[in-house]
Amino acid sequence: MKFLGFIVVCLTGALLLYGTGQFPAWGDPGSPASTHLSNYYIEKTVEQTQVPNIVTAVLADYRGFDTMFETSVIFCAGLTCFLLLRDFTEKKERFYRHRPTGVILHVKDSEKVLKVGKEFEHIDKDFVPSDLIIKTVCRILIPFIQIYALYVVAHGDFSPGGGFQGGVIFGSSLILLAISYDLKTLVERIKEKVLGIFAAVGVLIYVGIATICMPMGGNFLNYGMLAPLLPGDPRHVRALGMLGVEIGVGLAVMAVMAIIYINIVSEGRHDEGL
Amino acid sequence: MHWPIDLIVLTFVIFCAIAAISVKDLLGTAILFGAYSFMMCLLWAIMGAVDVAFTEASVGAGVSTVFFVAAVFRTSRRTKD
Amino acid sequence: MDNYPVLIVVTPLLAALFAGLAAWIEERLSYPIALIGLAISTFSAFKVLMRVIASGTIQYRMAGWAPPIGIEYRIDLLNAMVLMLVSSVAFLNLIASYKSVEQETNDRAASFYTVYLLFVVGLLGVTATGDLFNLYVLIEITSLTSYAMVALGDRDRAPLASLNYIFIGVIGASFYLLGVGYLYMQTGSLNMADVSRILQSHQGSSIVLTAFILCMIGLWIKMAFFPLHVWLPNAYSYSPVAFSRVVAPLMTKVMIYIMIRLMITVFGYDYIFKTLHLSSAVVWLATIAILAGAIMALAQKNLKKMLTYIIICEIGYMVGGAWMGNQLGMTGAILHILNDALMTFAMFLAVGNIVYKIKDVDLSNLTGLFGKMPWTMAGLVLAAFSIIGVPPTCGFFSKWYLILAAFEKGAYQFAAALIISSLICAVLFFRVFEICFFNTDSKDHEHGNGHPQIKIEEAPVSMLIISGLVSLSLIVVGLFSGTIVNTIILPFLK
Amino acid sequence: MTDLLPLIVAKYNYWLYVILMMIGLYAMIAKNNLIKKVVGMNIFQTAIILFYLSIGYKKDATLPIVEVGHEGQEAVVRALDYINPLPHVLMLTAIVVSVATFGVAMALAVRIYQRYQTLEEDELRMRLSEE
Repeated sequence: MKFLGFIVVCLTGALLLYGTGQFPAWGDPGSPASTHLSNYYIEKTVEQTQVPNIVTAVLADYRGFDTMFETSVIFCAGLTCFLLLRDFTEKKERFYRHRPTGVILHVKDSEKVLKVGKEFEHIDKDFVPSDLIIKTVCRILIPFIQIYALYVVAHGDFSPGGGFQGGVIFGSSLILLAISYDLKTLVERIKEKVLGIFAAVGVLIYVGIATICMPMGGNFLNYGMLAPLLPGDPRHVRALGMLGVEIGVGLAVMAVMAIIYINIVSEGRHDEGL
Repeated sequence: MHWPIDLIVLTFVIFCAIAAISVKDLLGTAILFGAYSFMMCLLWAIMGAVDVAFTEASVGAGVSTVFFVAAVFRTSRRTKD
Repeated sequence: MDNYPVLIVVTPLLAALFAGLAAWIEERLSYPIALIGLAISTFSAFKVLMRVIASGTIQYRMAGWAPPIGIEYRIDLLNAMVLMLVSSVAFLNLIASYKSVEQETNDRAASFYTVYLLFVVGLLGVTATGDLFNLYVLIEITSLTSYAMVALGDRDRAPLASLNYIFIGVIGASFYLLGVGYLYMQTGSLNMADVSRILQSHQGSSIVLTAFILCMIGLWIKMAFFPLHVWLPNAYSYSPVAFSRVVAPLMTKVMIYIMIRLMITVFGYDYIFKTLHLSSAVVWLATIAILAGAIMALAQKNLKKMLTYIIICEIGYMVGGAWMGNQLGMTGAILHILNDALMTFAMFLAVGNIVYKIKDVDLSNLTGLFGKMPWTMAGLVLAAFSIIGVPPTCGFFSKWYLILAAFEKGAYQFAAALIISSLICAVLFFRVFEICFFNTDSKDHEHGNGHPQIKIEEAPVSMLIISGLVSLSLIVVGLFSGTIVNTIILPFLK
Repeated sequence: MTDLLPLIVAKYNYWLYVILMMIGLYAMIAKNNLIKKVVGMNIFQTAIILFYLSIGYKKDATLPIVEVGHEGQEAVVRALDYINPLPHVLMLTAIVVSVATFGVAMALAVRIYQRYQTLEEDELRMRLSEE
């Protein structure tokens, strides 16, 4: 296998090097890639869409159709992880900790579930007493991360960022909660059902905004047709359409990141994690 | 773009890539892989692709590494090569 | 202005999302939602096909931007035919799948339908699009959903088969993406028609040659062309039946459609056959693929696995036909996309019915099936005749075009391989029939006196009706193949 | 030699993308551990992203974010001043696809480990042939 791999790699490398020979000079402003389409985008974007960040404009408007399917890819990844790993069977082996004394109860092969409350708490198999410093720092940090994520989503039109990045950052704030406390804290705060619905609704917002344009008289995804539905300056309607779409992307990505993490780290049982 | 910076970062990228696939501990691979992604993100930021660099910083160096560590946590660190 | 072209793709996507929501709220709703989505999609595909036949190519601009700036759907006769094929096969399969999905995926049926619909969305989008990068994104949707589906199959072996499929699938898709990058570097555009126009003046460039090789290798990996086929048999035979029934006929055929699309629309006949002279080399490769597929099929002991190797053999036919470099060959290849999809579908429907009753389809378990499942076996026999190429069925006509093309070009080895592989298929299927027909259970022989009562245990009616319908369509399409060639394929190739 | 050096320096991004791509491909084909293969897959995909972004780079140009004044007054935008935004858009999509594939691959690895208690390919093959 190693030898075969080596030969395949060398052949590919040789092909690519052969192709590199006639590349245009590095960073040449006159190369075909930088003259044909890109000039149109650079010069017309602000005029046509009122969005200064050209990347966002091209992503969500000119090539919005790609981005719609990109969001579907993410949704599909979340769904796949759920389908592959989710295991609804309850584990027979459970661990409880008596809060006042710190005594740990190990329950084997029992259908009986102890009532968790003031006296007892559920714990993981490898119990580590939660670290006060980490907990406190994370508790302060998480809201700020989330606000930053919202900022990234909302400000995607003017600065680097957008729905996808914002969604990932929001999702990682949830993951941070799961790591610094424990997985159960996260699963109790945000139910699996909510995450699943968020993922579908996020993509649905995107496809829905795109579909509404058709009965309004335009082509699919043509945000310009949404003007009668939206308040404000009709010139900004494309920017508003993009914002709506980005919110959908952010919602879907946030939910999917959390779903993937929860399922991988607990092998689909949603009980204990990192 | 300043080419010495570019060259240094590129060298680091290749170093991290080779190290990530040859280290004999999967947790080490996870960390080196995160470093690789971060170096890549720096490189793209230098090249002016801020949006892509932003995404790579949050995805490649952030969430991917977490998924990786989670998967290693649920499987094993052992690797033969 | 009507929106039928985009409705073909968007309704299944919307249906997938609603089915995904329904999975959390009311699980029983997801099946009707999926059914409605695919029905609208099939109807739109039919409308589009009729309009394209009547008045030529349709262009649809996404978001209203003119082609090289935005993404466009450009639907000509070839697209329209493949779209109709994909949507109707997916729709019919969904009707037939209700029972077997319930049986195989127990409590996750709703999520199964969501993934299934997304897979169909990917295939439809790949077919309709006129943009090179959009094609990549949609290929990724189909791939990701098929990884998921494969992994849902056989509990023990499917995850490993799926992971290997991921590795090879990613290499294939990335090679294609890299090829698009090279094209973009040379032309600065991503729209197929625009790229093709600019490429006219760059025929000798090494960048274009590299792009061409990378795209073709990527697609060959995706379609499991012979030396690159290793992922296919395991992935297809371990996946759930409801899925293998739709992936086996459609996935490879759509990839072949993309190859033909790139050859004709993007790079152009002249570049491939006059500048590069690759034709005879690829026809030789296809010849080897046909023979290798047929011989490997002989060695299999499992019905499903045997069929997957026959698929590999059929891919050789189509690649060889497309690369023959003459009109007859291309006609044969395009007609074979339609015919092969239909006959593989008919075959897998019959196999699905058998799997529904008998879990394990090792050849030794199939004894006495003619008695137990007469209707299913009738469908199987028709499909098998079509794959072998017996005259009134459709398989015969496309093979006929391919052989004629081989003679016209002088590629006698290809014609010989075609005939040999047909003979091997005949041997294979008659072996299956023999097992199913003659070797009835030994218990019945021991009782011996008079006629042992064989209980008929057929699959559910919904599965039987679809299976019978598709099997009959093999003959209908065969009888009308002259019409199909004259109204769709020849005008397209002109 | 005097000609070669400027050539190498002028296109070093392209050379290095080829090297990264080869590293990734080699890891995917030749490595024995499944997770190592996934890492190789990711390196392979990022190498392609590097290639695309290298196409889009323009000398003496700035980030593709137009500086606009206040409402209504739009300055003239010169295409030469901004880096080509199209490859960035395409690669955002590619990154998303790669993270999706990565997640699914990791989930599958966990699933395989649950069943076979190993991630080494040769051991897996041995277990499969035993059964």
